[in-house]
Amino acid sequence: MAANNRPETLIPKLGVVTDIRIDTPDVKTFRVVTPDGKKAFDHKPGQCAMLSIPGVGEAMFSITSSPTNEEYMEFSIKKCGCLTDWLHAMEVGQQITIRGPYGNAFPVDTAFVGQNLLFIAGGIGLAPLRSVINYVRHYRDRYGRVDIVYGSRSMHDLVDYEEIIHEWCAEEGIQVHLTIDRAQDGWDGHVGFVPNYVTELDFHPDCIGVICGPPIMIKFTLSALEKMGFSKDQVYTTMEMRMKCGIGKCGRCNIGNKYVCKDGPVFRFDQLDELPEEYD
Amino acid sequence: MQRIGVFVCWCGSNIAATVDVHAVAEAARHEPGVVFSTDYQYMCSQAGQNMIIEAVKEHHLTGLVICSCSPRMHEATFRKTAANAGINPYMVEIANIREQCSWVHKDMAAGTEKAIILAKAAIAKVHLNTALTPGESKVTKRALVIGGGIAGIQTALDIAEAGFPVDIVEKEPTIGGKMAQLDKTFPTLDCAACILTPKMVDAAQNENIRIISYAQVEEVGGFVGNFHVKIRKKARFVNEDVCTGCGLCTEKCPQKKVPNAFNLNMDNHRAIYIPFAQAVPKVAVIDPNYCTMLKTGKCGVCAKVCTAGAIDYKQQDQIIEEEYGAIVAATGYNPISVEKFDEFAYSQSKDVITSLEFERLTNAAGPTAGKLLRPSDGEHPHTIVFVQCVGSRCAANAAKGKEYCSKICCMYTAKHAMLVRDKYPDTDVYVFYIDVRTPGKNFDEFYRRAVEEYGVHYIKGMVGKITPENGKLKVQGSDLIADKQLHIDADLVVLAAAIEPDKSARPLATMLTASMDTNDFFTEAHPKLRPVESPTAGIFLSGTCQGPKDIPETVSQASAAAAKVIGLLSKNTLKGNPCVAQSDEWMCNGCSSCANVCPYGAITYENKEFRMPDRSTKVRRIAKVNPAVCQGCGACTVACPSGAMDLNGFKNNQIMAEVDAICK
Amino acid sequence: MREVMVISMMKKCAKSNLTALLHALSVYAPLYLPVNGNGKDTRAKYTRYEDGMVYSTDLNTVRSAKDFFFPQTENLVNFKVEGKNIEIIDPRTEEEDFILFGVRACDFKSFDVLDRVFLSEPVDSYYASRRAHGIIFTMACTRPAETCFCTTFGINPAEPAGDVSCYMTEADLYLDAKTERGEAILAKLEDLLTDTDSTDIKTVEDQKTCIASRMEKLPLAALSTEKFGGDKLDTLFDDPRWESLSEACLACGTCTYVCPTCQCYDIKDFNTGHGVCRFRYWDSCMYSEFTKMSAGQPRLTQMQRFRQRFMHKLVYYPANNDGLFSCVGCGRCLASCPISMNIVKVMKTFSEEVSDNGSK
Amino acid sequence: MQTITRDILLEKAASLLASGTVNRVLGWKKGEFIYDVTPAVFTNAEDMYRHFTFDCFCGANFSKYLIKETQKEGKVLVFLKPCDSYSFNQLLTEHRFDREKVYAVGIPCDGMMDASTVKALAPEGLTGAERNGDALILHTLYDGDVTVSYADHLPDRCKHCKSKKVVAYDEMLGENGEVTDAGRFDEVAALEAMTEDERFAFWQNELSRCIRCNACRDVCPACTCEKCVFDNPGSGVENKAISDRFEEKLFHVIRAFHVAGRCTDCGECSRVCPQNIPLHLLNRKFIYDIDRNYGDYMAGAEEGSRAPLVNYQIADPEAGEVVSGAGGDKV
Amino acid sequence: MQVNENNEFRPKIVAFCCNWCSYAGADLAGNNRLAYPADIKIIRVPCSCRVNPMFILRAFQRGADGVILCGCHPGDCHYTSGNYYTRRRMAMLFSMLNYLGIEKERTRVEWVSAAEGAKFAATMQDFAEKVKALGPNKRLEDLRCKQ
Repeated sequence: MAANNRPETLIPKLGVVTDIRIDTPDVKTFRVVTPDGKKAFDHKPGQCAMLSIPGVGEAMFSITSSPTNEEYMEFSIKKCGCLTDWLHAMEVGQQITIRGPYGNAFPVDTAFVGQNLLFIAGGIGLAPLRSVINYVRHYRDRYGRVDIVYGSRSMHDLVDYEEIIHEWCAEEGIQVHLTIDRAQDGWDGHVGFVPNYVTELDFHPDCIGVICGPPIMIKFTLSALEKMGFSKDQVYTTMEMRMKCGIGKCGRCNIGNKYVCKDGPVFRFDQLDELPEEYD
Repeated sequence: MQRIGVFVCWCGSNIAATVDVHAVAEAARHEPGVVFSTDYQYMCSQAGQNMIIEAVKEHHLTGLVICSCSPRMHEATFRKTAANAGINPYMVEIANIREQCSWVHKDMAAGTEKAIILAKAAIAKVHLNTALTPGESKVTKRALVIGGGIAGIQTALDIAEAGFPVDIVEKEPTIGGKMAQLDKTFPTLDCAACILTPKMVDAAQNENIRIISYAQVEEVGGFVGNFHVKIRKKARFVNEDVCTGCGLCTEKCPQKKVPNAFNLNMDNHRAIYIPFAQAVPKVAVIDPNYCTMLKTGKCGVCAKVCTAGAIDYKQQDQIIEEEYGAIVAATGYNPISVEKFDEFAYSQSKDVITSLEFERLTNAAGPTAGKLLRPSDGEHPHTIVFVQCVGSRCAANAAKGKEYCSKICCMYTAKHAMLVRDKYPDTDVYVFYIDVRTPGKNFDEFYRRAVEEYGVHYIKGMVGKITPENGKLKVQGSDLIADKQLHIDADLVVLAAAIEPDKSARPLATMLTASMDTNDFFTEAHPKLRPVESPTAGIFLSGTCQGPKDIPETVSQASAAAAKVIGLLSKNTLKGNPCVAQSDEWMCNGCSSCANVCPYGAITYENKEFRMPDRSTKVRRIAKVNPAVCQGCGACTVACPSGAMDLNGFKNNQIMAEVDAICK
Repeated sequence: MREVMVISMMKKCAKSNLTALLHALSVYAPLYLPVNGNGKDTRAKYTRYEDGMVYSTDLNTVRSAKDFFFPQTENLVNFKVEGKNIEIIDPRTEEEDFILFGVRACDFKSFDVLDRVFLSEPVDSYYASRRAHGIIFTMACTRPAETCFCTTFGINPAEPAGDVSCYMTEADLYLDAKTERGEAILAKLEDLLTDTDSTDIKTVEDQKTCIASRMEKLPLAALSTEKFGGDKLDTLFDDPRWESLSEACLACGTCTYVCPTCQCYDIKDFNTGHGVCRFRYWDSCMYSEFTKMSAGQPRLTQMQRFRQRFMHKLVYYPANNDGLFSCVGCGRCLASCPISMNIVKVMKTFSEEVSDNGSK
Repeated sequence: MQTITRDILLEKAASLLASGTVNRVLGWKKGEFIYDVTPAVFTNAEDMYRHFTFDCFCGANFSKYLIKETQKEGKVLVFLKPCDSYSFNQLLTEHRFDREKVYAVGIPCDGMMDASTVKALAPEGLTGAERNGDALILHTLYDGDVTVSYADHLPDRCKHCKSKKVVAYDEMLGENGEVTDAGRFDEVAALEAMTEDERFAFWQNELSRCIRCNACRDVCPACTCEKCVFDNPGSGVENKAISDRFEEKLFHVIRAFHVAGRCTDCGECSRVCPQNIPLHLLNRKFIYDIDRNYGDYMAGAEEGSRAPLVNYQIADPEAGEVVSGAGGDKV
Repeated sequence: MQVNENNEFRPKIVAFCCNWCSYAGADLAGNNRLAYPADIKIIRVPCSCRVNPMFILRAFQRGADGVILCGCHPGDCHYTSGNYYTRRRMAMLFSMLNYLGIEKERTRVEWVSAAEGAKFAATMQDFAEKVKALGPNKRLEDLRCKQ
C-alpha cells in the first residue's frame, strides 16, 4: 500500500542473480534482473542501489554496469563483511532484493560533455567508475580524450581485467594505464602505487579528473593532480558511508549538512572542502 | 554459506521402525544451505561412509549432518570419514535420532516430527561450524617432583626408571620427609629407616635423578609439556660438591644450642649440622640464625676443621631455572599445632606429646636413643594415655581442628600402644578413641592384637581435660560404653594430632594454578577416575598433599602419578582438543571473571598494546586461553558478560541456532 | 504538512463535560491523550483513551508525541525465504484516522521539523500515511516550566495550532478549530459544545497574555539562537569547547529518544524462524555503533558524536531547511539527561565569547 | 559530624592541584538550575572557583569515569561518596583502572537528592532549591517556596542506604560512617510476597515503559564491557530498540544477571532512567538471593573479593531449594 | 505453540544436557527403551556450565514452553566444578524469572548421571506434564516469533 501512489522507497523489489563472474579472489560481479527478466530500474552513472538478502542485511552498492545497458544491472562486490560473504556464496538463480537508484550521478550530461576525462581508480574503486567509463564509451563522440589509470595490489586483484584488456584497451581514443603495487611473474606492465604512477604520467590539467579508491589513495592522488596544476573544482570522487535508508533520512551518512546517500556519493573536491573534516 | 549434506541412517530398523527416514531426508533437503540429502541403511558401515565421501566430492559439501545414533557412539567415526573425504573433521554434526528419538518414542508421526527438528537443529549448527585444528605443543622430557618424602622419592624413582630425567626439590637439607622421622611402620612393624633409606640412596645414585635439596619453587610458568620453573636453592654455606659428610664440623662447632628440628626440638644440634645419619645428600648445613661466624664474623671453627675445604661463608642463594614437561606435587603433611587445644595441656606440660614426638622418643636415633623416657624428668612412664582424633573429625563450624578423618592415627596409635606394651610390659596403656578405623590389609588384625595380645585398654570416649598435677597428668575422660567418667593419673599423654597439608602447598598451588579444597589439600581432576592428576593439565599429585594417606597408599599413589607422568613424557608432542575456549581480545576487558571459574588455570592475562581505530595506541589487559591446558568445559563463556569468551565447537551462536531451530 | 487554514468560531465545553467530550472523541476515532501513569512513574504519557481515564494536566509527557508518526519500532516489510526464492510482503494495513489530544505547541512544531525530513522526496510513505490520518488537538501551556524555551525557536505556546487549538481555564475548555478537518470534528461534537461570546474570547485572550508574560519570566527566556544557524559551520565545528562539553556524556540515547525532533533510525532484519521481519528502529547518533561500518568509522569519539547531534540541530538542519532549527525547546532533554548535559548548556557555552580555556 | 561543603572540597582540590599531586579534578559543575549538575573535569583551581559546585544534588557516581580518566597523563582527584567507593573497589577488583593514577578523597554522605524526585515535587516549575538540615526548600514558579522534609523525599537508593562508610580512599574528609542496612530489601520482599500474576503485572507495567536508551547500562559502574552483548551484532541478542515486549525483559534480566554479584547497589540505574523504572529492584533481588543462599556478600566492600557467581560452595543449596521468596519460600 | 489433532496443547521443551552425564543418561534411557514425550528436544553441551542464561531466554523467545537443564551430580562433574557454577547461576536466574512473574515450573535444573536412564526418562515425563499443565508460555513469548 503506497500512500498517494508514490513509489515505495523502503520496500525493495525482487531481483534474480543471472550471472556471477569471479573477478579477483575477493571480488565477484553479479548480474541482476527482475524475476520477469527486466532491468529493475533506470539509473545514471555513479548511482547506487541497496541490495539485500533478507535476514542477512542490506547495503548500498555502486551500480557498475552502464545505464546504456538496457538488459540488466551489474554489481562488482568485494567480500568484506557478513552480507558480502553471503552474496559471494550465492549461486546463479538466487533471488535477492534491490531498491534504488540512490544518490546523485557523475555529471556526464553536463560538466563532462566535451571535456577530456581522466579516470583514476584503485582496487575495487573501479566499480563505480566502470559505469561512467562505459557510458562515455557508448557516447564516445560527446567527450574528448579519455585516460584511465587503474592499479591494484597484484594483477589478480585487477577488477574487470578481461573487459579492460579486450575492450577498453582496444578502443581508439582511450588510453589505459595499468599498474600493480609489487612486481610479480607474468606481469610486464607498470609496477608502483597509483599516485606515483599518476605523477609519472604527468597529465596535463586540461581534463576532468575522477578518482575512486581507498581514502589514502584518493588523498595522495589528489595532491599529485594538484601539483600538475589541476584545481579542485575539476576533480570528482565518490564516497562511501554507512547507509541504512539510502534516502537521506536515517541520519548517519552526513558530512556536515550533506547526506552521502542523497546529496552524494559523487562530490567535487571543492564541494568537499566546504564540509567539515569529519571523514578522512 | 555452507554446502551441507544430510545423511539419514536407518540403523537397520532401529531408527527406521519409528522414524520415517525418507521424510527426514526430504525435509532436510528444503533447509537453506542443504545441497544434498539422502538416507541409507547403515551409515556407519564402510558402504555408508563411502557414500558420504562420494557425496562430498560430487556436491562439494563443506558441512555434514549425520542423523543417526548418539554422537557418543559414532561422532569419532564420522569425523574420520569427513577427514577422509577431505573436509575438516569438525564440520560434522550428529543429530541423535536413535537413542534420543526412535528408541524412546513409539509413535511414528511424533518420532518423525522430532527427528526432523533434530536434523534441522544440527543443520542450523553446522552452518556456523568452522574448521578446527588441534593445536600441537612439544613435550619437555623432564619431570619435576616437589617434595622429597617417600611420595616424592617413589615418584621420582619410577619416572627415572622409565628413562626420564627428574628433579626432586626438597625444602629441607635432606630428602626423606616424615617417614624418615618414624620409628616402626604398621602393620608389619619393620623399621621405617630400614625401608626408606635404601630408597633415598637409590634416588641419590640414580643418574636420572637430581636432588635439589634445601630449595623451594619460586615461580612456575608455562603449561603442560612446557613448564618453566624457577627454583631457589638456599645457601647452606657448605659446598655440596666438596663436603664428604664426615661430620667432624658438626662435632667441633662451638654453638651447641640449636634446636634439633628433626627430633622435633626435643634436643639440640650444632649450628652446623647434618639432619640425621642417613641424610641424602649427606652434606652439612649451617644454620645462619645461630652460626657465630655468619652473625658476628668471628669463629670459623668449622672451616678450620674441614679438611675438604667445603665451608663457604659467602655462599649465596642460587636460582635454578629449568624446563619441565610435568610437575608432581608431593608436598606432604604436618601434624596440626595442638597448642590451641587447651584441654589437653600440651603447652603446660612437657609430658603431653604428639605422636610424631613419640616416634622420635622411641627411635634408636632419637633424643633418648630409643629409651621411652618422660621429657620432663627422664623417668620411665608407667601409665600412658593415648588420645585419638585430636583435631580430626571436628564439627564443620568448630573453631579449631579439621572436619576430616586423618586416617593414619588409629593405626599408628595401635602401633605405639603395642610397642610400649611389648618393650615395657609394666606400663599401663590407655587409648581414648571415637571409632577405631582399620580398613586396610592386615590392619584390623593388627589392632586386635594390640587389644587382645598386648592388653592395651581401649576406651571409647573422649578425653575432656588433662591437668598437670604433682608430676602426674590427671586425665579426665568418659567411657561411653561403660557410661562413666574416668580419671587416670598418667605419666605421659600422647596426642594423635590431625594432619594437615604442608603450609608450602597453598602458595605452590597458586603458582601451579592447581586447585585446592577448603582444607588446602590439592583437588584431583576427578575424585574417582583421575585421582592422581590435578585438574590443571601436567600437574600430578602424589601422597598426602592430596589427602591423608598411610605409607602403602602413598607409595601406590606415587607410582600411579609416576605412571601418568611417564605416559605424558613418552609423547613427543601433545595434540590438544580443538574445542577449547577462545577469547576475542578486542572485546575482553580483563575483568578476570573467566579465570576465576576456570578449573584448569588455562586462562592468563597479559597487557597488550592495541592500535585503536583513532590510530592511538592503548595498553589493555586481556585474557589469553592456553589451548593446551583448556579442557573445553565452557564455564568461562558464561562468566564473561561481554561474550568475549567463546567455546570452539559449542559457540554461543551455534547453540542459539540449535535453540532457534528446535523452538521454531 | 500543508493544512487548509480556516477561521471559524471558537467553541467551548464546560470542564464538567470534559469526560463526555473525550468519550465522544474516542468514539469518533481512537483517541490518545496524556494520562498519568499508575506504576512507579506517575508522570503523564500518551495513552489510548478508555472510559474512566483522566486527562493529565502535566505540562508535558515524558516521551514526545513523535511516536505517533514515527514509532520507536516499525515493521517495514516481511520476507518469506524458501530455497533461492524470496517473497516480499508489505505488512501494513490501511491506516485509520486517530486523534492526538493535548499536544503542546512545542510538540506540534516538532511535526513540522519531522515533516521536512520524512515528507521531502522521496517521501516516507509510512510516516506520510500516519501523518495524514492524525487529527491533532493542541493545548496552550498555561504553566510553562523552568525547562521551557520554545520561544527561543519562535514558538508561541499560547498559539499552539494543530487541527484544533485548545485552551483550558478553571471552568471551561475552549476549542478553536484551525483546519477544515478540525472544524469537521468539532461539528460532530455539537451536543457537547457551545458557542463562545466576547467574554469567552476575552478569557482566552487573557490567558494568552498571561502565558506570554509567564514565558518572559522563565529562566531560559533569554536563550538566543544568534550564534547558530546554517551559516555557522566554520565558527562552531572546530571549537575546542566541544571537548569539555562532551566529556561527561555517557553515550546513552536518552536525549535522542525523548527528543521530539530526533529522527535517526536503523533498519534491521529479524529472523522469526518462520520468515524475516525487516524492522525500522529509532537509533541514536550518540551510539558508537551508529556510523560504524566494515570500512571504518567516521565519528570515532564521543566528542564527534556529541558534536554531530548539536551541529545537526543548530547548523546542518537549518542549512537545509531555510533556517528552521531542529529543536523546539520542549525541555525534555533537560529533564532526562543522566548527567544533565543538554542543548541549553551547549547553546549558552557557545554564546559566551571566550571559552574557559581563554581560546575562542 | 563535620559537614562537607563546597568550600572544603574546593580547598582540598586547590591544594592538591597546587602541590602537583593531581593534575585534574573530577567534580561537579553547576548547571542552569539547582538540580542539573554535570560531572566535569577541572584542570585548574580558577575554573573550579567559577564552576565547581557541591550540594545535595551531586549524586552522580564518578567511579566509572575513572576508566576513561586514568587513560590520560597524570593523576586525577576524585571525590568518593560511600556508595561510589564500593563501585571504585569493584572496578579495581576487575582491573578496570590503574589505582596509582587516582587520588581518592572520601566524603561522607547522608543521602543525595535526585533531580527527578525533586522535580516531581514541583512539576510545574522548579527554579531552585536549598537544604537546611532536614528541610528542603523548593523555589517554584507558581507556588512560591515549598518546604518539604529532606529525608522523606530522598530517592529509594538513599532512603534504603547500604552503607555510609567510604571503603576506599587516600584521604578521608570528615568522619567516616558505618555500614548500614536500612531495610533495602523490603521492597523486594514485598514483591516476593505477591503472587506470580501480580508480580508479572507489576513488572510488565514497569518494564513496558523502557525505551532502550541504555542510560542504565551506560551509567552502571559494573557495565564496563568493551562491547556490550546488546550492541554486538555477533552476539545474537543485539538490539537497539524494543520491538517486542520480550526484549525489554531479555535486556533487563540479562543485564541484571551480568552484574549479579558485581553490582554495588549504587542505584545509578534507577536514578538515570528517564522512564523511572525501578531497575534497582532487579539488582537488589539478586543481591538478596545471594545473601540468603550463599552468605552475605557486598560487591566492592573489599577489593579483590571473588564475586559469588564466579564462586561456589559444595554445600550450596540446589537450584530447586534456594530461598528466594517471601517467608523463605523456595523457588 | 503446537496442538495435535485432538486440539491438545503440546509444549515445546528444550533440554540442555551435559555431554558426560546427562546426555549419556538420555542415551541410556534410549538403550533401555524408556519412553518420554517427544516434546522434549535435547541440546548437547560439554558441561551444564556452558549454558548461558541467554540460551534459556532465547528458547522462551523462540517459542519454548519450558527449559530444563541437566548436568552431572554435584561432585561428579567431568570438569570438577562446572555444575557448581551452574547450580548458582541457574538458581539465581530462575529465581529472577519467577520474580518477574514467570511460572517457576517452566524452568528446572536436574542432576542426571550417565547411569540414571530411568531417572532421565521419569524427569522428562514429569517436567513435560508440569509444563503442559501450565499451558503455553505467554509471559516470555516474542510475538514476532509466533506463526
